[in-house]
Order: sequence, then structure tokens, then C-alpha cells
Amino acid sequence: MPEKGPKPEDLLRVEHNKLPEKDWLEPDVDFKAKHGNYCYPSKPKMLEYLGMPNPRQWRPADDDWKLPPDWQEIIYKGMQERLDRFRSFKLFMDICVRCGACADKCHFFIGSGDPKNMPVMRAELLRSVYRRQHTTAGKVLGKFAGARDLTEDVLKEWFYYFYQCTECRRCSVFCPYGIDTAEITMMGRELLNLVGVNINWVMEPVANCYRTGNHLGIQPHTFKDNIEFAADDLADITGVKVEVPINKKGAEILFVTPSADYFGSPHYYTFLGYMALFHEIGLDYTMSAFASEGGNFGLFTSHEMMKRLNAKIYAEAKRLGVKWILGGECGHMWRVLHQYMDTMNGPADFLEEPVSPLTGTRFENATSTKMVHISEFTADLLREGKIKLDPSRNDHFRVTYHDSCNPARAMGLFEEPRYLLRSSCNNFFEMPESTIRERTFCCGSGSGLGTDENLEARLRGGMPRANAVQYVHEKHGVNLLTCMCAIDKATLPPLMEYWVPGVEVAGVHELVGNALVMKGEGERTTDLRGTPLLTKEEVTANV
Amino acid sequence: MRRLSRRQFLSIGGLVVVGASASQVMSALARDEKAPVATATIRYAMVIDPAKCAQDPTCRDCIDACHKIHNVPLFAPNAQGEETDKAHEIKWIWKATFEEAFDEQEGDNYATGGMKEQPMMLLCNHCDNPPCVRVCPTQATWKRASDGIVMMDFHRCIGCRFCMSGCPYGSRSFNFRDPRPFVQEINTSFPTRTKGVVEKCNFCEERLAQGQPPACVEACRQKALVFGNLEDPNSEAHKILAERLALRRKEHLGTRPQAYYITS
Amino acid sequence: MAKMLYPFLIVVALALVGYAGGSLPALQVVFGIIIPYIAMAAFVAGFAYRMLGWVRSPVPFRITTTAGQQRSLPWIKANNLEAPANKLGVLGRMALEVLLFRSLFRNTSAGLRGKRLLFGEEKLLWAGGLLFHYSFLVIILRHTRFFLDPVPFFVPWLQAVDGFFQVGVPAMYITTATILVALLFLFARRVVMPQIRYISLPADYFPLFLILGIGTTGVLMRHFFRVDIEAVKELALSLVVLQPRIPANVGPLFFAHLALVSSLLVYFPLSKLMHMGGIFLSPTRNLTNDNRRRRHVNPWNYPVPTHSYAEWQEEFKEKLEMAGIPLDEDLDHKPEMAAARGGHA
Amino acid sequence: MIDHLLHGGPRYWAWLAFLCVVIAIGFGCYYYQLDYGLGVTGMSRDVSWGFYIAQFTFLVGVAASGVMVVLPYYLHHYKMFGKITIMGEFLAVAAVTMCVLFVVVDLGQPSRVLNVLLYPTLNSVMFYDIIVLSGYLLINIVVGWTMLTAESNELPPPAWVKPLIYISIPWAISIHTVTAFLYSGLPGRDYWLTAIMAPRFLASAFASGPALLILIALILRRVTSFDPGLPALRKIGTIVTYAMIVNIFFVLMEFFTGFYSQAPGHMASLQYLFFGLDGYGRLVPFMWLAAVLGIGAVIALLFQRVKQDERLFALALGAIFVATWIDKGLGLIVGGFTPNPLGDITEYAPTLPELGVTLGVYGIGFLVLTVLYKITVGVREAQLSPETAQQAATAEQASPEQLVAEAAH
Amino acid sequence: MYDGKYIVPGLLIFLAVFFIPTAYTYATGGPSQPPKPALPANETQCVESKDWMRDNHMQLLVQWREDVVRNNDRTYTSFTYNKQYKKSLTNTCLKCHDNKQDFCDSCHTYAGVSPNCWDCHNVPKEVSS
Repeated sequence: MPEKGPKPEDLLRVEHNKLPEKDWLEPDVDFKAKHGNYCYPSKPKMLEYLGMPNPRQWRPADDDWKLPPDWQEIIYKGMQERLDRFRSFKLFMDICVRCGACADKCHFFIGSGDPKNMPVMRAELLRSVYRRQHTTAGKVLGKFAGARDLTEDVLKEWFYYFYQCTECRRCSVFCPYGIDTAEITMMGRELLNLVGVNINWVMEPVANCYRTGNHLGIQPHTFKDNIEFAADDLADITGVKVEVPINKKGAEILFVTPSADYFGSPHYYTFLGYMALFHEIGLDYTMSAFASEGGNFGLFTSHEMMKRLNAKIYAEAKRLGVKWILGGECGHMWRVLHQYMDTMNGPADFLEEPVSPLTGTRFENATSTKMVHISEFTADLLREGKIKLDPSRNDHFRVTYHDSCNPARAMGLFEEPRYLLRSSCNNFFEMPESTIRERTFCCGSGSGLGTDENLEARLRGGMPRANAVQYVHEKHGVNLLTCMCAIDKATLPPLMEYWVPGVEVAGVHELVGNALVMKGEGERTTDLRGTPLLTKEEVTANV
Repeated sequence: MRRLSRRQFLSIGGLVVVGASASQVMSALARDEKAPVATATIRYAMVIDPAKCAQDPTCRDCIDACHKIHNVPLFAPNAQGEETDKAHEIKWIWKATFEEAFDEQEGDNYATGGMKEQPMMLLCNHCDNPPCVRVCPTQATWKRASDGIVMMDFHRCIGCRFCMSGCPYGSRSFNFRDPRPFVQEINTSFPTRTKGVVEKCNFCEERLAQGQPPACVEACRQKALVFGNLEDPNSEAHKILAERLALRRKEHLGTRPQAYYITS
Repeated sequence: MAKMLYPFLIVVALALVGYAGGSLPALQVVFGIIIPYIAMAAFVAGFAYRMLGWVRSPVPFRITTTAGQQRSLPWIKANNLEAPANKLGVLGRMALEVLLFRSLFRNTSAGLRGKRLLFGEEKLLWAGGLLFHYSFLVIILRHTRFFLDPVPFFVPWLQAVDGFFQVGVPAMYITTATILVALLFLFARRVVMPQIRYISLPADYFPLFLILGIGTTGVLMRHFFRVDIEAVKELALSLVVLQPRIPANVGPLFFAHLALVSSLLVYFPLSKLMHMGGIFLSPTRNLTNDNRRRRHVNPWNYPVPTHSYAEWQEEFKEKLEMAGIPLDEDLDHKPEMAAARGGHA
Repeated sequence: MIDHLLHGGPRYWAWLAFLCVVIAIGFGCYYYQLDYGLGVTGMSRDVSWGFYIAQFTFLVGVAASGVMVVLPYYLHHYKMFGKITIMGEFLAVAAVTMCVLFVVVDLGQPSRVLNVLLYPTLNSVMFYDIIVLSGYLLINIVVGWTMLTAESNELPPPAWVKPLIYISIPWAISIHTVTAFLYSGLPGRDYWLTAIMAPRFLASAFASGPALLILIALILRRVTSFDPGLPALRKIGTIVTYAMIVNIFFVLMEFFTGFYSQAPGHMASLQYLFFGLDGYGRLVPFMWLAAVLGIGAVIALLFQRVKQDERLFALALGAIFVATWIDKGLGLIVGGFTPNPLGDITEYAPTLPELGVTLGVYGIGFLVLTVLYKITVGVREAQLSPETAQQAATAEQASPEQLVAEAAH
Repeated sequence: MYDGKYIVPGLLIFLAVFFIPTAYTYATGGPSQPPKPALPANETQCVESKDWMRDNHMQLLVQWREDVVRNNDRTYTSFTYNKQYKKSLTNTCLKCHDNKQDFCDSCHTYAGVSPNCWDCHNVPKEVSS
């Protein structure tokens, strides 16, 4: 963590009830003063590679953003187009009553106190322009009707606040009309993209993904190296040497996981867990060096880009001739797979309805998309007694679980991971009820905001989550925060280091991998991340 | 003598003050604010001569007159036209035995002369210090300052029946059900009651307003009932009480009933 | 301040205009017949127009917000109301939303106390909202005694229940008190709570004042400055049966009431009050969470350029060979467009 | 916190459904009573208050449970009662709610009930009773809820509740006193016209309320993971024992005054209740049952062995509860009206509709209690020691066995 | 239009609701004429003017009962006609308006009002019939 920058107690000094006297209709973002709260613009070559408009060098703190001359028309046209395409957008522009129920639900508002981070305000940024363009009252009454012209300052406000929303959908749970700020932000970002206003932390992964198949731009040989390296690691720990098939035609199952799993830490340990598990049950599967990414930053760009990036999964499944697809732990990846993939790139009629080759369980909930979540798959194995877990191997952990936003609020995946965790470890503790399950708090860095230049915003936005972890850390001595999302795994460690030192971050399948009793394994002395296990004496002492 | 410390002095003084004011408060609470003291010029009372009443043991004239004029219902009458639903009976004026009327005089037949054999006409005593008025939480019953009648406001009554518990004479009746179907013959110029309210004798205040005597008094052939203003020395009631010994029911309760039973 | 003051003045002005119009016999036809008819037509047409406007846009993706366990493995207890897997669940979820404001019931308040982020109960908005809407509903139903002839069976029943507490003559209705209390509460929280004050627009104050004005004029007519109720019904009924006429003796206060009601009807489809219809259309609530079980079709699913395996293999051929990853020999090397299947592009 | 209401096992929902059925039956009976009048009850012009007012009187006593745990905890810092004070306060809330409802269902013209507020009458004890009861209700809701919120947040309660808690203690005394005044201020009702009416109320209240609280706590220990601790319950049991002894003593005082003075009025009601009068004696077996249960339980509770054995302990407390219920919920009211001012006897027995309404009110009371306790237990379960928390959580949610069982259904 | 199969019927129902009053009124025999309460044959003037009485009779009656029952004040002086009347529903009002059905009820039924006066107070004509 950076030595400079605000200390935790400084960041905790947030005023939620002292609001500016200035009317919100006056756009007001001072990028120079807000350094640390916004991301840097996309490099032109990323946009060029993807064929996106207005690639150029610019900086948010500049006065001139080098917008195309007809930028307003472009946005108006884009807005009209989206109003015609998305009922959600049109409806959400119209029916908000500004009851304020969403106000203190947003982690960015809680962490920053910036009133325009209230979900209702984030939407009003768009609504004010919508009213001016599309409602009689807004046309006639102007500001009095809460309408305003689309000026460059308004656009700058859009940029600032639509890249300060992680599309976590927590507010939509509380909204009496189900208004989903993620939809608003998605539209806002689509409009910004039309005039070339976007951030590099989203566009570069998109470009990478488009080219190499994964965000990190890992090329096929490195991909294979890494996996083999992981297999060696696993052999060192468990004494069992596993094989990971790559691009194997005719395999039964295609396994797709976020690229960070085989490249980043602590994702990597989760990946070891998968490998151990697949080996132990003798799964006939393959990974793909082409569809080597489940994550889809297209979701943070536009519906079109989402579809472009997602297409490769079905294409690859078809090419390899697998029966169905298994997906690893990831958050927004699953939002796309669960809610968009089949609609965008389906029907997947070349695949078979997923059936677990070991238990014969038919995954009824995935019969159309033909893609199963790893926690559903493993929970079934465990339930049917196909794997054996020794939870005491995780006794050095006191574990809590962070419901990652998208599996929670876009899938309803709550119990499967908990079932796995409770079976894999002996010390499991829930965080306070207002911060878990459907009310879970975002890591503060989702939707492509997990970079360093906006660290202050991330730390502020992640505060509610960290605060809940701190609570169980202090109360129950929790030292491990588990989750099921690659962005979480990447961004929670620095968050923990800042707010709750002493808490590590892990995936659910890392704990499964630790606890998994494998045929022919030697006695384990360390867990998958190399930490020594508790000795028998220590275990007894703990009890 | 030991000198009191200032603090002791204050606390003693405080106790005295508290004590004194408490007794004031209590008696203020216990008194109906509108109760007339000696200033009223009218104080209606009923003087009853049981001996006259005893002349015709079957006579029900006063009861019938009263109940007819006030639309008092008769639930489930038997062949003789008497109430059989005793539990829900409504009565403004009724006949009782001496033991019932004067239960504290039980066993003593000497002081009361022949009264023990005589029927006692019971009705609301229109007490000077009525407990029913004291307990009513809505002022649905109150003592009329101008003439001492204990009034009922059927529109105001919530039917809590606290007054029935408070009345030591059993003079109050409650409408356990809609009385209207059981009114034998409706007197249209007087309302019936609705279910759920308490009622009782009102000294025929509606007739007094017209200058008429109470219906029971008018109906009594024996002139056993005398109604009058006790504040008026010339009234017949006043004169009788000046001459003859009269009993009042449960005088020890301090209610000061205004129904007087002349001893024989 | 201006945000509150102007809407207030507008409502007062509307009431005064109505009152003045009602006081002048020549204008009674305008305020008693023409404007109410226009308002009614504007309401009905406007409401339908807005609904159809929303319906013209498709729901391209099934974006259910799940607030409970999905239906997955049979031994995991699914929550069919919070993450509905079928139409029945959706029906239940929508019923809870529309009738009981389920989502709002979840409301909590968050705040920092020292170093801890605490969550408090915040059910007042839910209670106030529910109280307001149900009071309004009962009041509207009660008012059918003016529009229906003969008065239908439920009206006396409703009046008896609503006027159960016999306070005043004619008896004050419970809903009269509750709607005024609820409206004042909803107004007060916009004034008192800094966050809500910040987000409130004139368009938020105006309907509150308007409905308060309608309620106030109603209370005045019933309890303080009586109007001839028979004439009111005659007028209302004549409008209903499309034989409008202005009876004599309708007090001007009624015209003030009517003017405000007409304003509300006209304003309704133009404003956020359309949440009444909109709530039924909310895609995060009215869709099943069975995305992987049943394919959802996007009608405008147009083809997009993609990076095909063939292009990819071409680019990384050497590296693939080097790494020993099997190459696919049987490929068509043209760039691809991701299909737009299942819908008309 | 309120969200705990929406999460519960099948037993919880079955219990709620059962209460709803009971309440619905109560509503049906009440509708009948509204339509017909109070004639559907067993009350008469002689016994003009019956079961409803008796339950009201009894439940004012139950509401005392709060103060008997609040007082030692807050005034004497008796930490052992820490876990049960909120339970006591919430039991008081439910009890007072029922009190109010029992008064309302007893009214002949409930639609005019607001007259009490429209025409406040300072000379009526009922006016003061309404003030002290609604005040006590409010205090207990505010204090209980604030304490629970603080507990849920694991913070010390805000400073402003302290004075409110102190006020609540004399206030609890006041509800019994004023309720006793309803009766003891009436001339001509000799059974009630006694200066020890208020002390008697207090004594029986401090026996019956805490007894019920212990019984509920014992049940909660079994059906939830919440445990206030048996030592604390036994300690409250001691309070119950002594209060019951004082209560019995007061009743014996009445016997002495009546029978030694030979004042007919003072004897008659006791005679009717315990020995029968003029051939009427419907309540005699009940009163003797109460006497036997009360005295027997007190003796039993003096033995440590009984208090140590959870079942005997519960049995003894149940006996005390039933004894005080008969004494106050049956004997006190009916006895006061019998014989009537004319010396005649009309016997009283509740009718079926009357019992239905009574059950309905109890149903509402238990619903309030269930709601408040469910929230409390939910908050507590979330904060138990790690091991039990995990057990509780596993039991509550996705334990494999339970999931299987539910799937099998 | 999308989801028309839900929206169109929904909207039609919504529209239909607005025409229920019209349909209902015609279906039940068309709009009834505003009531013409039967006026007393032998009296041309009420205690106050007709218009005032129409709007305020309930308050007047409440005031009367308050005066009579609680204050023993039984005489009413009309501010319109400066005449004196006995304050009594049964004995003053119903003396002239002796037909409750044709007088009171005609308007009350029309306007959907059901006062509870008649729970206790008698209508001479009805009682005798």
C-alpha cells in the first residue's frame, strides 16, 4: 500500500448529511482536485484495434477533451437508439420518484459522502439530459423540471460518476421499482463510448481479450507454460501429478475460467484447487487457449462489445466438440454467462444438456445455456459423496465469505459456495447480515475500476465491505476472506491490507483443494499457498 | 431541643405540603366538579311511602307507566308479561324486598317497624355524591347542577359499565342487545336506546321540562310516590320528610341518595 | 426554497382559480364540465400513451435482480419469490412489490459510528408509503358513491369501517387522517433529511402539495364549509353518464376540489406518478431467473464482428506449434460475425 | 433486525399460522358480538364485568415481568439478568397490548372509544389508567427496541434511555396501583373496597409476570439457541416465590378482616368464592384449586431440588401462574360482583363466543410477543459465541440433513 | 410492441375501469333523477332556509342534542326567521317531515349516506305502521 495518501482514519471522516447548498443541476467536477478518484483514458491504439470511435490522446484534467464536433448529436442519437432498444432504460428514466431509499445503499456514497454517488443522483445525471430532450416539461420548464442541456461539463460529470459505479446492483435490491443503476451506468458508458470517452483499464483488457482471448494478453504458449507450472506446484504440495488438457477436441467438458486464475495471485491457488479436483474425479475436460477467458470487460463497455467477446466461448465449444461447458469462479463473467450469453450468442443447440459424468445429476437450471457453475458442480459431487474433504486442513484459517455481487444479485448463487465452505473448513463465520447475500457490498473495484490511479475511490468504495470484514476479524479472529470473483480476488487483498491488515483473500475452491483428500497423495504439510498446516498439537490447543 | 438541620426542615415541610395538597387533590378527584353544593335552588328527590305501596301487592302502575313512556324493553316475557331474561333485564323502577333494598338492615326487624313486609320501589337514587358520575370516563353521566338529577347521555356512553360497578344500588342497566325489537309499544316522542349503552331512571327530566311530574308519580293511585324539590320548604316532599322518619339506602357509603323511604 | 415554494404557490393558485371559476355561474360549465372531461381524457389517453411508449421498447435481456437463492440443485432450497424460477414466482414477487412494497421493506439506514459502519432499521418510508397509497385507494373507492347510482354494496360497508370511530358529524374517516399524516410525513422527510432534500425536485413537491390540496379541500367540504352533497353527486353523475349539466347550488369550494383533482389527472401521465403503471413493467422484478434454463430472445440481436478462432490460430500459429498445442487444420479463414440467431436482426 | 421475521423454520411458520387462525376465530366471534351486542357473553346486569376485564386485570400483572428483571439489572447492576431484561420488556409490551384490547372488546360502543380522549375526565380512575398503561406501553417499546438495537450493533445504549429506564420502574408500580384503584375506589363493592388491593395487585403481579417470563424463557431455550442462563431463571424464581408468599399472605389478611369482623359485606364474597353462598358455588372448586396450587408451588419452590430440576421448576411456576390467573382472572372480578348490591346472586360463566374473543386477543398478544421475541432471538443468535453461532447458522440454513429433509418434502 | 399479450389486456382492463361507472349506471336503469324529497304539505318553511338546511342539518341536529341533553336548553331561535322552535328531532323535525322514507332517505340513499340517528330515534309513521 502506498505510504503517501490518506490514512484509514482520514478516509473514515465522511459526512453523509452535510450536503452542498449548490444545486445538483450545476455540473461540478474538478478533476485536478479529484486525483485518485478517476481512471485514465484509453490509449488510442486500443480503440483503433477494436474499431471504436474517436481514438486520441487526452486527459480528464484537460479543459479540452477533444470531442468530435457533433458530439452532442451523436449522444442524442445514441440515447434515442437505446431508449428504443431497452425498455429498462426508458422505464428507469421515467418512473423514479426520488424516494431516496437507494441513497445510502451505494458503497461509493457511504465511503465518499459525495451526494452524486447516491444511485438516484447517478441516474439523475442522465435523466436531466433525457428530460431536456424527451419530455415536454423538460423542454419548456428547463431547470425547474430538473432538466438541463448536455454541455461538456455535464459530459465530464458523466465520465466521473459512471466510472465511479461498479454496476454491483445493490441499490436495485432496495428500489421499490427495481430501478437498476447498473443499467443506467451501462447506458451512460455506452453513450460516452460513442464519443471516445472511456478508460484504459477497461479498453485494454477488451482489446487484449479480443486479440489473444484473454484480458491479460497472455499468448498461447505462456498460457500452457503457466498451467504446467501450476501442475508442478500442485505435485510438490500433494504429491500427485495432474494433467491439464488444452484445446483437446472431443473432450466432454470445456472449462472456462477468468485468466487471472492461472496468472494472478491469490486466484492461482483456486486454480490449483480446480486442477486437484478435476484430477481426483477423473474429469474428461479441456481448457482452451483461445477461449482462455471467462471474464468479459465488454460488459463494462457496451452490449455490442460484450457480445463480441463472449462469442468465442460457444464458438470454441463447437469447434472442440464438447458436450457442455463448465465455468470457474468469477463475478461479472457469470453475469454475462447467466443473463446474456444464451440470448446474444445462443442457442447452443450444438451442445448437450449438462449432466455430471460422475453423479449423473442433470443440471436442470442450465439446460439451455449449457454452462454450469463450478460451485454447482462441486456441491453436487460433495453431496453425492464423490469427493472426500478433510476440513481440518483448513484449521489455520478462520473463514468468512464475501458474496460477490454478480453471483449474488444476478444469479442467486448463495448456498452452493456456503455448502462447500462449511464442508471444507471448521471455522466459518458470517459477516453482519446487512452486508451479505443479496445485500452484499461490492469490493469497490468492479466493472473495470480495479486499477491504481483511482485508488482513493476504490478504498472509499471498498470501505463498507472492509468494515464488515473488520467486524468479524475483531470478533471471531477471521483471517481469511473467501469469495467467488476474480476481480474480488485481485482487489480485495489491497483493500484488506489497507483497512484490515491480517486478512487474506482466497477462492472457495482453494479451500476445497486444501481439504480434498486425493488418491495417492502424500501427507500434506502445507496448504495450496504454501502455508504450513497446523500440527496436531496446535489443533488440539485451538479447540 | 435538637435543632433541625435545614435539610431536615425542608423535607418535613415538603411532606406537610405534599400531604396537605394530596388530600385536596384526592377530595377534588372524588368530587364531581359540577356537583351542586348548597347554592342550588332545586334539589329534586323522591319520597316513597312503602306502606301505601303495600296496599296493593299486585300493583305495577308506576313501573308500567315509566317503562312504557321511556321505551324500556321487555326481554322474553313470560305468560304473566314478566321478564324472564333476568340477566339482561333493563329496569328504571322496580319492586324489591326490604332485604334487597336495605341489606345492611338484615335481621333487624324492630327499628323499621313493619317495613320488612312492605315492597320497596327501587330506582336511581340521584345521589348527591354519585359514585357513578365519579367513575365515568367520558362524562356520559353527570349530575345536573341546576336540579341534582343524575343524567345520562346515551350518545356519549361508550358502554364500559364502570358506572354499573360504581353504583352501590344496582340501579343501572346495560343494553346487552338491541332493545328496540323488545319494546312492547314504542313511544315515539322518546328515543329507544342502542345496544351497548347504560341507562337508568332520569327522574323524567323530559317531562319536568314540560312542567309535568314524573310518570311514576303520576301513575301511582296510592300516592305512594311523592316527587319534589327539597330546597323548597313548601314542597310536599320537603314537608313529609320534615315530619316523618325516612330511611335512605346505604347511607354509610356517603352517596347521599335522594330517594327516601318513609318508615311506618 | 424555491423548489418547494413554487409548487406550493401553483397548487394554491389552481385551487383559487377553481374556486373563482366555481363562483362565477358563467364559468361553472368550464370548470365543472369541460375541464374535468379534458382532464379525464388526458389521464386515460396519457396513461395509455406512456404505457405503450414503454412497451414499444423491447426487453432485450433478462436482467432479473435476484434477492434470494436460485433454483439449482434439487436439494438446495430455492427462494421462488426473491429469485423466481417460474411465472408463479414472478406473480408472487410482483404481488408483494405492488401490494406490500416488498423491496422498500428491506430498507435500512447506513451510517458511520466511529470506526464502524452500522445499519439501522428504516421502515418509516415503507410505512408512510403504504399508509398513503392504501388510504388513497380507500378514499377513491369511497368516492364511488358519487359516481355510481345506485350506490353499490361495498360503499356503505367501507364507509362504516372507515368511519368506525364516531368523531364529529359527519363522522371523520380514518383514512382522511391517515392520508394527511402520511402526506405530511412524506413531505417532512424531503425537508428534514438532507439527502432527500438534495435530490428533491419541484416535481417531487408538486404532487405532494396537489394531493394535500385535494385532501384539504375535501376535509373543508365535509367538516367545515358544507357543500350541497346532492348537487355534487348530480354533477358527478351527469359527467359519468355523458349528459353533463351543472346543478344549482354546487358550492365554489367543490370547484376548487375539482380543479385540483383535474390538475392531478392531467399531471399524472406527464410525471413520475406514472410509477403506478411502470412498476408492472420493471424488468428487474417481473422476469424469471431461469436464464440458463430457458433462452430469452432479443428481437434486435444484430450480428457483430468477432475475432474467430481461425484468425487467432493464424496469428499465433508459431507459438502454438512451439508450445505443442494442437492446431486445427480444417478451418475457414474468413473473419466472422457473431450470429444474430433466434431473432430478426 | 425486522428482517428476522421473514426467516424461520417450518415450526415458526406453523406457529404463526396457528396464531393467525386463532386471531381469525377471535375476529369472527368479535364480529358476532359487535353485531348482537355484549349479550353474547355470559355477563349480566349483576356481573357486569366478566372474563374480558378479568383478563385485563390479570395481564396488567403480567406486564410487571419487565420491572422485576429491569430493576435488579439497572438499579443493582445485577448482571445475571442482562440477557433477559429485553425479554421482560417485550413481554410487558405484549401484555399491555392485550390489556388495551381486552378493554376495547369489553366496550358496548367501541366506535365511541375516542370519547375518552375527546372528553378527558379527570375524576375517573379509568382516565389515569389509560395514561399509565399507554405510557408503560410506550416506555417499554422505546426502551426495549433501543436496547435491542444497541445490542445488535454491539454498542452501549444511548445515554437518553437511562432516565427512561428509571422512570419505567415507578411507572410499572403505577399501572398496578392505578388498576387496583379501578376497583378499590368503589363504594358498595365490599370485596374490592380494601386498602390492600393495590399491594395485592403488586404481589400477584410480581409472582405471575416473572413466572410467565421464566416459562417462556425455558421454552425458548429448547426451541431456539437463545439461552438466558438457568441461574438467572432460578434467581427470578426466587422473586416469584417471595412475591407469591406475600400474595397468599394478603389473601389471608382479607379472610381475617372479613370473618373476624363478621361484617356481612366483607364476608359474603369470600364465602361465595370459597364455600358457596345460598346454594351458589360455581367457583368454589376453582378457588380451592388455586389455593392448593399456589400454596403447594410456594412450598415446592422453597426446596432447592425443585429449582434445580428444570421440569419440576417449570411445573411449580406453571402452578403459580394458574393460581394467580384463577385468583385474579376469575375470582377477583366475579367475586366483587357477587352477591350483587341487593344481596342476590347471579352466577357468571363465560360463553363460547366470549372465550373465542378472549382467545383472539391472546392470539394477538402472542403474535406481538412472537414478533418481538423472534427479532430478539434473531439478533442474539447472530452474536452468539462462534461455535454455537455456527451450529445455529447451520441449523437455520443449509445443513445437508435439513436440506435433504426439505427436498424430500 | 413487445409483451403485448400482457400489456394490451392490462391496459384494456385499466381503461374499462373508467367506464365502469357509466356502464354500471346505465345497466342499473340509467341515472336516477336527483331526489325530490317530499316536502310537508302543511308547512312551507323550515327552521332555517332550505339551502342552509340542506348543507347543515346534521350539525344543527348535533348542536340541538348537545343543548337539550347536556344543557337543558330546549328552545331554538332561528337566525333566518327569528322564530322559536323546540329542539327535538322527533317532536319538531319529524312533526312536519313525517315521512322519513320520502324525505330523509331519498337524499341519504342517493348520496350513499347512512346516519345512525334511527338506531334510537323513532319515526312516528314507521312505528305506527
